[in-house]
Amino acid sequence: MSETMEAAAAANIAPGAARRRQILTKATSRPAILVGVGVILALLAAGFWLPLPYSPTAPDPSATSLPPSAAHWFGTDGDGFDVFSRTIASAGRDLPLAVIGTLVSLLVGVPLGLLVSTKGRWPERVMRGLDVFQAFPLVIIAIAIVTLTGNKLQNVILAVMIINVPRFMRLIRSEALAMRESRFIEAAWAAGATRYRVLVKHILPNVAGVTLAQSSLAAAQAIIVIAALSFLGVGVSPPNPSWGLMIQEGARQMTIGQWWVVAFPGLAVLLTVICFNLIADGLQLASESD
Amino acid sequence: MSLVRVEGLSKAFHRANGEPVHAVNDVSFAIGEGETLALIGESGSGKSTIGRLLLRLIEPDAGTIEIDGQDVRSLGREPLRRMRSTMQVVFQEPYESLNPRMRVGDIIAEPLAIHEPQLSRAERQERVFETMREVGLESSYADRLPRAMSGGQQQRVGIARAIVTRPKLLVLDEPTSSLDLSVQAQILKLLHRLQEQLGMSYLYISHDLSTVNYVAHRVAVLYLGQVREMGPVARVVDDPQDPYTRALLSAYLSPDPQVGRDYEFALRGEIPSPTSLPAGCFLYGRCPIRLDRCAVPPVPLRGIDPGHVVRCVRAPLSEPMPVHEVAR
Amino acid sequence: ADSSTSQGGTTNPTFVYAAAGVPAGLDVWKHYEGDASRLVMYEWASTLVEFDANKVAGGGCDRLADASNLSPRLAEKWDYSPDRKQLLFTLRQGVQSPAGNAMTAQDVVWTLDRANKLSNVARFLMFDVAKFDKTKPFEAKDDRTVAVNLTQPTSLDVAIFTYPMLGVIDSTEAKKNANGEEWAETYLATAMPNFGPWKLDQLQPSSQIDLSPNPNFWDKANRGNLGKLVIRSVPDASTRLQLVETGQADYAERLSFDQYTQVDKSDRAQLINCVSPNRDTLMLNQKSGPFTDPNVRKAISMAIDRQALVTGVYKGLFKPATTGLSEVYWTPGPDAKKFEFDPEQAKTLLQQAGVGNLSFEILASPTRPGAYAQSLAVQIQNMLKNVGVTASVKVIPGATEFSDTYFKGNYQGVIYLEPPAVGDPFYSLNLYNTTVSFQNSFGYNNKQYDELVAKVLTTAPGPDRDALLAQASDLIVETTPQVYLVEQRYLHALGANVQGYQNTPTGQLFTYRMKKG
Amino acid sequence: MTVLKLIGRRLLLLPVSLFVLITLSFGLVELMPGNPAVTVAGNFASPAEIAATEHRLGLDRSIGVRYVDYLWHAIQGDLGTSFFTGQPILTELGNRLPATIELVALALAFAAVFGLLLGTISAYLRRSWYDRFSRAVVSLLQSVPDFVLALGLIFVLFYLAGVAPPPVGRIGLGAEAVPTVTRFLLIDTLLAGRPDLFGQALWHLMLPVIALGVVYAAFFAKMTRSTMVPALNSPQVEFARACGLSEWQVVRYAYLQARAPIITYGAILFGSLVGGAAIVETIFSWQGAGQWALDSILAVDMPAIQGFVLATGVITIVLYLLLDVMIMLLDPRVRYE
Amino acid sequence: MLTVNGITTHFDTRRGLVRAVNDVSLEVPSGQIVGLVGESGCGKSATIRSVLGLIRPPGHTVSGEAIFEGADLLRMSKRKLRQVRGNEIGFVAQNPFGALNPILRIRDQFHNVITTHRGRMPHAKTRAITLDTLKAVGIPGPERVVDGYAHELSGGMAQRVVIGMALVLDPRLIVADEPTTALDVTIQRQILDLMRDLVLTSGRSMLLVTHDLGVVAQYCDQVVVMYAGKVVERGRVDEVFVRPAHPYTLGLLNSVPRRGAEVHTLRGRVADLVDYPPGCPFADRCSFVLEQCRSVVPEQRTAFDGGRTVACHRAEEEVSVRVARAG
Ligand SMILES: Nc1ncnc2c1ncn2[C@@H]1O[C@H](COP(=O)(O)OP(=O)(O)OP(=O)(O)O)[C@@H](O)[C@H]1O
Ligand SMILES: Nc1ncnc2c1ncn2[C@@H]1O[C@H](COP(=O)(O)OP(=O)(O)OP(=O)(O)O)[C@@H](O)[C@H]1O
Ligand SMILES: [Mg+2]
Ligand SMILES: [Mg+2]
Repeated sequence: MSETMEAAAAANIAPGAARRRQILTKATSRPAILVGVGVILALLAAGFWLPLPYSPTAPDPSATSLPPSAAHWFGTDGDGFDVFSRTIASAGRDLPLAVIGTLVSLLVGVPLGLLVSTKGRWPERVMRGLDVFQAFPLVIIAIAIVTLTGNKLQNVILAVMIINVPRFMRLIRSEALAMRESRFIEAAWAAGATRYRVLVKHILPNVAGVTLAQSSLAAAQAIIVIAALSFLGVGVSPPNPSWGLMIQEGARQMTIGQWWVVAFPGLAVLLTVICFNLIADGLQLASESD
Repeated sequence: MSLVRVEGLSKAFHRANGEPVHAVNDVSFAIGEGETLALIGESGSGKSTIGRLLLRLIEPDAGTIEIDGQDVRSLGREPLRRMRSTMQVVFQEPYESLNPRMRVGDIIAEPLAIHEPQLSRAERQERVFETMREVGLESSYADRLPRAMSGGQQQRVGIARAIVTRPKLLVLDEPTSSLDLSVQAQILKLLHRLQEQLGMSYLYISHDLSTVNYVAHRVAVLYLGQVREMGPVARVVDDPQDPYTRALLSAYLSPDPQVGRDYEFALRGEIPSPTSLPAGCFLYGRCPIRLDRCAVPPVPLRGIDPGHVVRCVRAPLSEPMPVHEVAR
Repeated sequence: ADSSTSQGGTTNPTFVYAAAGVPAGLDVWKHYEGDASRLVMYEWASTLVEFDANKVAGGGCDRLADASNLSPRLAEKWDYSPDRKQLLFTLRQGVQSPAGNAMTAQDVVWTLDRANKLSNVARFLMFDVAKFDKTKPFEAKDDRTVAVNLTQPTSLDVAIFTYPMLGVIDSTEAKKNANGEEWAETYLATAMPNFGPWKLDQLQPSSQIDLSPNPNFWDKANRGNLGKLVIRSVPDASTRLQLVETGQADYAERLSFDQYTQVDKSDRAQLINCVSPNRDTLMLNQKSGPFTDPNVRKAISMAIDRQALVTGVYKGLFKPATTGLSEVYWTPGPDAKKFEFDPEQAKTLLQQAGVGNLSFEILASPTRPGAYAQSLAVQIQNMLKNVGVTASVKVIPGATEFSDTYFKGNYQGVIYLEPPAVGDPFYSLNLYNTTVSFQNSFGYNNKQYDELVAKVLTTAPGPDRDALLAQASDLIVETTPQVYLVEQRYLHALGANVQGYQNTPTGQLFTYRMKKG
Repeated sequence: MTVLKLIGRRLLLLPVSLFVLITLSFGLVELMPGNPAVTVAGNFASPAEIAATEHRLGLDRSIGVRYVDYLWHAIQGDLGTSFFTGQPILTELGNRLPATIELVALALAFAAVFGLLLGTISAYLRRSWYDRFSRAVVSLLQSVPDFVLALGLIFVLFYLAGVAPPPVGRIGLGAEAVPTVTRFLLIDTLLAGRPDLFGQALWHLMLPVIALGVVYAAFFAKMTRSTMVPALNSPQVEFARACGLSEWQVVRYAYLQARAPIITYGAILFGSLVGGAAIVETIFSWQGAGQWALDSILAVDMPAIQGFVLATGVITIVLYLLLDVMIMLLDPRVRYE
Repeated sequence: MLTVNGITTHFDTRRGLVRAVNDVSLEVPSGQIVGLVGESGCGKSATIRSVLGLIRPPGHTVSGEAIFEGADLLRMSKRKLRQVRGNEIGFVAQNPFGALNPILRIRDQFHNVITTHRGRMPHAKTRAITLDTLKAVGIPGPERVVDGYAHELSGGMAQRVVIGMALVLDPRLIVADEPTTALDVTIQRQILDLMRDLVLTSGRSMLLVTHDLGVVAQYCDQVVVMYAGKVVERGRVDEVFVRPAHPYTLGLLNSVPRRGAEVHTLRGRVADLVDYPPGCPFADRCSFVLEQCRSVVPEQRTAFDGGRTVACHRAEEEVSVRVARAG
């Protein structure tokens, strides 16, 4: 009995391109990921391109505090802003901020995480330092930075980074450390791979899945942080809309029965965070079942 | 001439609390060209550590390693990296030793990419396909991810990766122990054939005597990081001269119910911890035929026949070991 | 809030004051914590004199009492010395602190010296508004007479003593607990020994202050029926509204205008809406840049539809600013100059000034004038767009950063609030637009204006002074030192069953006079 | 290694951590712009007075000098006084932290109880309709930002339904003050023998605890499920079943195995909530440390921000120490190493 | 003592329905050790878990019965089944460290097991019972062991503790799932001897799951060979191993390498339990395959006279083939 016959038993061989497509379909066939990405993209697109019934930055002082109606679907707020227009327009600001903040965190956190993902003395020290840093109330520090350095977008991104970079570093490090013990890394060393090759060709692709899942969570977190910042009145310059700011203004109107000012941006935040969480969960599952 | 010469190799690991784990203690051996030396011993006896030391994946505490006349320990990082094309390894866990995100073709091509970067894509591909044919994998498998293959196929990929640069030495760390019996036989045959075709030397690591019997020319029996007995397979298995080898052999259960198991050479208790090794003979606490002087160091290896060394002071043992079916 | 039963069996209701903030400490001289400190300070009511709303028409709600409408409190009477170098206060007899110490001139002098030492607001009032003698401003002539040494008498010499920061501390008690500190700062941070109507029961820093009546209070006749005053920090405006609407609180401060209209409609709460000297303004930095040209400033002023602001932002509760000086201080004649809304004219002016495509940044801070600052800025931004001026809005959330920016003049435009500490035209005219005023960070520099204001200071209330005020008002309309937007009014959301509010220039409640029932 | 040895070693490390903490908190806050002297000097301050204030606060000294000074005082347990209120920072912390800790501890207890329950049932009934439903609910709850939930709860339960107390802080408006002993209101009211006020305090804790707790209950549930599923499928649990132990015992065995990461998660959450509850505190006028920190940020009250950052840092570090000790006590395997 | 008839267990996974156990029947007579062998994943563990009612969702035991001392374990109430488990059927797990609770002391784990079946009793009493049991399974110094934790033990000791726990209530039947694969070879021998002695001396029976043919050959009376969720051959060890009737059994025995001899290999790989072949699951790998093997499922039939059953269409012919090969 020849052992090559074993090969005959293996059927349906997919060539490279088709396989890649197969993986893509596998990821996108998860309804959770699909719904999540779909809604986020739709919100984003709407935030940028949807023709809005009213200007989101120019209030109409003669139409203040109107309840939802055919003319104003989500009603108007105390200044005469159309809540619908502002809710949609906010997506064009809050979402890119969250995504960019997360991407920048990734760009900084992943290389740093890889750098400290060895067992040496220095990486250990860096991690101890990170422990202390993470012992701080990072949300408060983020708020402090944005408050004190001004409502600039880059500061909001910095705030998102402060919270997320240490998390990415930790995640990458713990995953990579565990992976360093694994046989295939040892095999790579044995094959004479350089450190760079091991990091980039072997470790990085294998932490990509969890990192991606974590990024989605981080984006969800970023949305909340951005909303919280503007809720406190920092991080956004009026009349530019932002969900957090709308919620804060709406909270004041709540007592006089004008629930719509707070409800719609509140739901928008909720929806976005749910979507990011869905994506994260989906990616997590996908990376586990891989 | 020997391809590999190892002299006085020792290695201790350190636990988090600083306790030393004496994994390998003063081990010496040589492997000739085209020869297979088997290392056998129970779990934790230091087999894998010796394999790693040989490949210099970890640094020894003491001892010399010569491969092909080169003193491996004196090599710097770059020369060592380049030398790795001549010595390769196959691990026990076929799936774990393959990068789950890399396609089989890329996995096999990796050593080529590292050591022969001058090759063109097509040349490299050709070499990969050739190697895949050698290990009995269809070239269509090159596009697969490891998880889409059976354990036997995965192990073939691991072997293909190891031999693609035509190494002179292959360390086989229990290459079949996680495989089923039927698959194990396939892999053993493959290894046998490859050695004949390519003239490689093997350091074959196993805890299972039956496969050693089939694969190896010579065998070294390890206990607590120490060689208990070393010699030609026929000699060591047919007439073991060390109590530990005997115990190991008697633990082997023949699949033939007609072969009895009346000969028992049982050791007492369990293996001592490698953190605090016994002073004299490492087997002293468990040995049924020990003498008082066994507790007193040193207990060196002694040659009792040409090419056959034993550590037991009582060797050659007067009472012969009954011949097992396993020895056939 | 529930009523509490006093020992004697009679029921004295508790008054719950829902405040936006409560201070961490009570030493307003050493650590003034803004609005939170001010409200507590107002409740002390331990001043030598007070503005008397009864002396003006409408009980003070339509017209403000001014320096000519003062009435005695801890000082029984006051007079200048014959050489007019000293102001002499004669103290009331039988005034006692909750601890039972009788007030003496020593108390007054110690308090004022202390204020001089610790508070720059006090110093500002004493030496920049009034012109007390810095070397030795206060002396005790005898137990009941306090002399204030003056470099020059002014129309505000007595009126500044309405300001609670110049109120009297029980120095006997303070010294007793001073633990060696000259000014007993540690003790006074958590205690309020004074001669006012209340005794401190408990201070929960930043959270709640419990007060009960001073058993030894001198003005029992004017006391209402309150058995307890609880000042509670409720930072959220909608909660404050809800509390006063449900009767859980008797007073809610600092609501939004929407919320005040809601109070007006509510059965369980009443809205009090009375005149105030405070004005919301847009300050334009004229030290450099386009606003150095008065016509550009005037064009901005003309581009703003103040009435639309009042309806849009203030829900009609305030009044547009019409004249250069607030109408609460004087009655403009028919020919008085008025702010105009004329976008076309504004465009022309801008063209003439050669500043087409003018663009600038407006700062707004919720800390001053209030949460609506942003809305105001956004509406103005919109109005300016109509005359081709591009304004961007920047919000500064923190008070510190805002004052820092303001006083350094690091802005182009800023929404601001003028709340005079002493409700008097001189005070208002002087504080903001004169070259000597440090508040003038926008760089208005007009000799004629400065001279006019100097004359107002030394002119006693009467027709002469009114004429000067008219001139000053017109000058403001003409030269636009800053863009006055809206006349604020004092808005009070009180429980429906509370009576006894009288409007004074500070707008303070004088809660102890209130009746609930 | 024994527990004592571990504590000893960690305690030896504590000064180093503290030093790093102090340095970082000083540095972080110092690097932020804004001149507190302006606020401190007050509205009527002239530039000269502002300069004088700067001098008085020591802000005119070089950063190095101030750092050494801060460090020196911090070592002696003096975190300075607030620029804004003049209160010693330690006093302020003493006033504020108990409120926060009370809130956070209860919220965490709420989260832990509900999260553990939900997660355990979910893990036990894995893949049943209940599991699917509960996971969907958990995903939803996990996505509600705490401050949005807080506002929603206030709107529905207080404004509309009137069943919840107003968000005015830790106790009702007219409530009598009880003597402050521990500053934990729940304890102080009991010490004062006032069960009515205790009830009221508990009543006022309800909404903020739910607002904070729900989100974290969701996280707990997720965490519990993900550790309990493998635990319930472990050979250990199978062996327990094979020995005929009751299902209750079986779940207990699984829980024993899964609890270390859950407890760790709880501790990490506690640490992050002490600072992270700030917005909810503000919404409920809790007068806790987080709210104080936010106010201090707006006031550029540097000693206060530094004090807060340092205090929460110390709490977290001490918490982690306790956590390690606890894990060690709970898990003989760790103790053995 | 235990008669299993036609047990079928499926797992409903994302990949599809995994047919882990298909119509498995076996018998464990009193006083005997029955070995259950087969390659990894062929359903050995799933079979015994089905018998003990330990299959959890997404797995379901679809049909079959497991008669233990007259009662069907699969149709018993949960409560009753729990009483049988541990009490009348002892279970020995593969990996002792996986099976023992790392957080609880050994004595507490014994206490829980004992009190579950024997009702409340003081700790002192259960401790005494535990000590006796531990002595019986050959643990030196049991006093030290009872008060310790699992991780303080060596592998062999831990496995003895697990055996002790399976035996503490003196069950009639012991089910052991690969009790020695996690142990060192020299220890394996000690443990197997111990288990055999415990069974033989007290008239108990044992169902021993293993993939080690040597263990079966040397320790079992009967053997059940499984392949792809099915029993392919059953009979006395000395008959089955000497004259295997099923090509799979034959292939397995021939795969054992011997020095100097050619190893025989089974080609191909184990049948897919999701995409289950319609006929004989071994057809693809079989050198004796016929047309009908690919479409018709072979019945269990008696081969030779010794009470052996084989599921192969060519069961009768094979003897000669085997003999030819061996010759
Ligand atoms: N990285 C390491 N750190 C600490 N101890 C180690 C390390 N690697 C191996 N050891 C210890 O060294 C000893 C020898 O290990 P080694 O892996 O060489 O044994 P082995 O004979 O290959 O065993 P197995 O059959 O289980 O693979 C063991 O006691 C092991 O615990
Ligand atoms: N919980 C489960 N979910 C899904 N599939 C399962 C589950 N348990 C077992 N299986 C599947 O059932 C089949 C039989 O598994 P089982 O554990 O019985 O094999 P085994 O013969 O005991 O193998 P091994 O020798 O590896 O222990 C395998 O294909 C396995 O994948
Ligand atoms: Mg090994
Ligand atoms: Mg199994």
